[in-house]
Amino acid sequence: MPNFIMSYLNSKDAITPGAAGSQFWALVYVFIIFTGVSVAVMAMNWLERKALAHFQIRLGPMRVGPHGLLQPIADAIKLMLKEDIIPAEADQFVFWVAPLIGLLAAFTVYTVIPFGPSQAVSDMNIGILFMLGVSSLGVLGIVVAGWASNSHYPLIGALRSSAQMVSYEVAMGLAVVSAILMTSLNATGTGTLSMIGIVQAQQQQGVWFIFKFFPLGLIAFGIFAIAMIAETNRAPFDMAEAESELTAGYHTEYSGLRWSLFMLAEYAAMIAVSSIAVALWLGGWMRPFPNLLNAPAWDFIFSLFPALTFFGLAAIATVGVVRMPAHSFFKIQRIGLAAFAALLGFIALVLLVIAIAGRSADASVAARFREGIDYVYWFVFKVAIFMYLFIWYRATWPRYRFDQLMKIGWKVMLPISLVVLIMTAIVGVLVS
Amino acid sequence: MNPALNSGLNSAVNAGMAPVATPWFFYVLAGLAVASGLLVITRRNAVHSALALIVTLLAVTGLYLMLYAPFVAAVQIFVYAGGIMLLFLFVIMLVNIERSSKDRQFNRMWPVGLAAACALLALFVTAFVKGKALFPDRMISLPESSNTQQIAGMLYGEAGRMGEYTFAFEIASLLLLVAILGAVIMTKKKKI
Amino acid sequence: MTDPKTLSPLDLDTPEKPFLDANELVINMGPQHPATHGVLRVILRLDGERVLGLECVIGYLHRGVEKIAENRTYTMFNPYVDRMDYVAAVSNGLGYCEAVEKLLSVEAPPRAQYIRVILTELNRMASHQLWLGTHALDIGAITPLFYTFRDREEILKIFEKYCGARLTTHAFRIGGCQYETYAGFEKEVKNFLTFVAPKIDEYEELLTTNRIWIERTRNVGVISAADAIALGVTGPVLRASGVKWDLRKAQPYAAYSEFDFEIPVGTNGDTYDRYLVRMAEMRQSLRIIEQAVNRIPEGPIMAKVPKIIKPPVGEIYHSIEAPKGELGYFIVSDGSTQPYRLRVRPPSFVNLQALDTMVRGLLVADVVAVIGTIDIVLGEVDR
Amino acid sequence: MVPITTFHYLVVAAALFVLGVIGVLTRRNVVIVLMSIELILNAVNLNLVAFSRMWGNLHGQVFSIFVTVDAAAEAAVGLGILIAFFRNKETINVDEIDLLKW
Repeated sequence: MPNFIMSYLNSKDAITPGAAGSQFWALVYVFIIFTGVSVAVMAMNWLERKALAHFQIRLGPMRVGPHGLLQPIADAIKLMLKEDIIPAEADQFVFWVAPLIGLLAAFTVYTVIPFGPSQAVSDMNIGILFMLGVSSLGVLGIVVAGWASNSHYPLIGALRSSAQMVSYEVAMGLAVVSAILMTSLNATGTGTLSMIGIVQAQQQQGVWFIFKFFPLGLIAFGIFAIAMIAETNRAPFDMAEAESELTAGYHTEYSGLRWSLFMLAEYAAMIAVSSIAVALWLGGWMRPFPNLLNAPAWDFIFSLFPALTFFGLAAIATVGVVRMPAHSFFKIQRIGLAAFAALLGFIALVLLVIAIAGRSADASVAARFREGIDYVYWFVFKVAIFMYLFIWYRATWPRYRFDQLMKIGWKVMLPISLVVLIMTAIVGVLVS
Repeated sequence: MNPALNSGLNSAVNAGMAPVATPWFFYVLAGLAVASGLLVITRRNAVHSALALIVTLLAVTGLYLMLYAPFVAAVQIFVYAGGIMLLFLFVIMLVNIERSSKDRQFNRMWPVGLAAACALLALFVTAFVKGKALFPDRMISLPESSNTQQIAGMLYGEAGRMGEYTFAFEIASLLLLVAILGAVIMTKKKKI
Repeated sequence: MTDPKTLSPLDLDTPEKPFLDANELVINMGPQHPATHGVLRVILRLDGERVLGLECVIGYLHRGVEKIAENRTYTMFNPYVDRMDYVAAVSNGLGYCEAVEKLLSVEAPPRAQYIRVILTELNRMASHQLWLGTHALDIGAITPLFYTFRDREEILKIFEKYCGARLTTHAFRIGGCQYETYAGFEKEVKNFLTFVAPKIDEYEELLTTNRIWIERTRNVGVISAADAIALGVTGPVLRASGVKWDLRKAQPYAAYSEFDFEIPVGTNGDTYDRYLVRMAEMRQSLRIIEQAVNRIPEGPIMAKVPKIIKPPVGEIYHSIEAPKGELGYFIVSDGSTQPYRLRVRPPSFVNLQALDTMVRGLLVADVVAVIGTIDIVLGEVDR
Repeated sequence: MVPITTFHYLVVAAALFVLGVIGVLTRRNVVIVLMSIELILNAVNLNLVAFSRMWGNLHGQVFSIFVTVDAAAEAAVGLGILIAFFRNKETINVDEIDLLKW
């Protein structure tokens, strides 16, 4: 095999392809992440509709595929086939380019998300700054979309959402800075902005930053968790697309594929900000209790989790197969769901085999593969919790009014995050 | 990608720096920057100009990364592309651009302005042609991984010592404060 | 900055000042807008997001109900009234039937009156539930809608079993009721009472102490008692301003004088108080229904009414407390089989004119909340 | 391929600078004039960072951060003036801003 493929695989130290300079593997990672995120967005779409439906005592999509599993695909096809409408008075070029800006910003962020110590496209020295900066570019897409539609509601929606995102970025940034301050509590006293470095700092200090300097870390995390909902324009801060006030906000005039690009960008941004929260406060790729339960046996037990999760999903699907009414109408659905269950079971089996084959802690390929899967699994697991919370919030809470939102951002979150930042610095100096 | 280049990249890794500086990237980014810079000053519609300017800024960000200045690049994205351009777009939406885009776009003195700019260009060209020999033809690789820490050291000082630029940095923050206050006061609606 | 409270009658055609100077803009909300509950069109004049004033443009659902009445006999017109406030059709029917009965000087037998009370109160529940769901949806809480619709379904099932229709029931006739209750009616109503009481707590759990809900509704759309009376506002909107005025107590009709219930009143007259008043009213309705079901007398359900209704020459105004406020019928009879003139005083229409007073100086988002809290039904506003 | 030297960066920066100057001198729309100023500042920044690389120290980069701060302040004040001006004169053309007082 060519050198440029193998040299990265053969290198012994865990390093990201970007840092190793392997452009081939960087591209491979980019493709994997792109597909992964697209699939995650589709799954999230299905999950949101299903979970929201069950919150609201209804069933949600049930027709397209068993339990509506194929609904996102059907939706995607529908949206792609829809007529592409550009309003007559709209600025054609800008209207066309606006969704792409949002999408690009949302996806570019993924280059520095640390799924594992070497499971990221690149480990930038300025990782967190890059993430926050690029994700703040997404607002340009929204503003420009609202303007290009040449209509009142989209413009108001765009101005609202950009004002909202800009003001919450301040509190968000301060919360992030207090987490970065915590990374500097090491021997040399220099912190890091690298995403991987931040997670490794938590590893070295033996504590997730959410529990560091209790309750300072928790408060900073809370501020970030609130600000990230506002950043992604989700309920209860979904002023930009407040249906009852602005019909659909900045994307009122959009339809079809372009609209779906906005949705894709929104969900991708949700996953991205959740990843920041996970990496900064929840220990990133680390499994629970890495220093309390650190025997190799525990390593092995926790490495079974990915397989168990998929076994659980397969079991749920199997229950679905069994409970499906015994009517010939449901025959195809039953076969489909059974096949899906089998697929999940197969994945679980593969994961189980990998977990068992790679249980030794040496640097064999299987062991490295097992480790990689563990890292990605725990990271995705933590992000998935946030995704569920996003849905939960939406089902439970009414919407804030715009001025109240601004008031919270500037008069509550900003002072608290400043105080937390200062307190963190003081406590950090006193401790070290 | 040829193996020779790749081995060069690998040696770059060993030297402890990332191999971002390939000529290809430079030409693409530089071309993008200049082309969209041209669009900025020629577009009729201010929003188009702003979008072109964003492209220029991002291309220049890429050039910064090639120059081993990741922190400046991050600041460029954060402050310029994210902040200042958003401000520009806000203002463009507030002022009535439809009328101004139908107006005459260039002022009456445009030939003079163009001539002056051409003179400036000529000056640059002369300076570059005559003085090319004066530029040392070297590119020193800066340590990228500690770039942020070093800049922080210069701005804030380190190990109990004031940084070289700490005072200037504080003055700059004062300048920003004054600018914010000025902007707020100027744009505040007057009580009627 | 102009104080919106002092603004003269609106000139909504063009903003007086250039766009940027005061950020004044005129926008059109509806008639196709998700938050205007049908086809209400609201022209808003805004200063940024602050409302300087608004004008309601109505009539998109006008069907000329009052004119139709002049060409129908009294009996024939009865089903038409259901189509006005279609979420509280039973109340409409009750008001109309009682007005004609008053004109004829007949009185429905006690059993019929009890059935009327039970159905009307059930209908009040259904109306309030629908209001709660849509109002919460307007403010962004999407879940209560489905809870209320689930429980409203039980009421509609009872209606369907009683008279065959779910929404436009046409349950009552002039002189009493057409149908005797079906077997097991009392039991089903009682079952419903035990079913729905915890559900109301469930709605309240989601909203009453919810911080966002309180912030969105408290001190929003305040209308003082004096203003409310001056504008002719009635129903829960009036009571939330602290005026204890309920026609069921003030001038009892049907069998209401025989029941023990309270009139919930608010203090501030804001959106939150209106919400609390309506929630309390739902509980009072349960009380009334329980008493009525337990004490329902035996006997005929129809008074002696001539086949062809020909009221004597004269005029009558009769009003009842519909879920949304005072629903009045003014009928002028020229002695023929058809009303000479019939005029409806619909609560939604009258309450809607308080909208302008309520929203001045608030934000656009509040307009939506206030439209929701007035609880309008466009079928009744436009008739 | 020719290796990229400081000179290359200087040429790009000079091109951006001249474009900015043309924009400032010829356009009527104040917003675009302000944007051209941003172009000029960016050209300067690029030069500074390129020189920083050439000399192998970070002073140029630090200086470019100061320039960025300056650009932010300039944009805020400039756009503030623009809005105040637009409110009074309802125009955003520079050649109509020819009175000291109105």
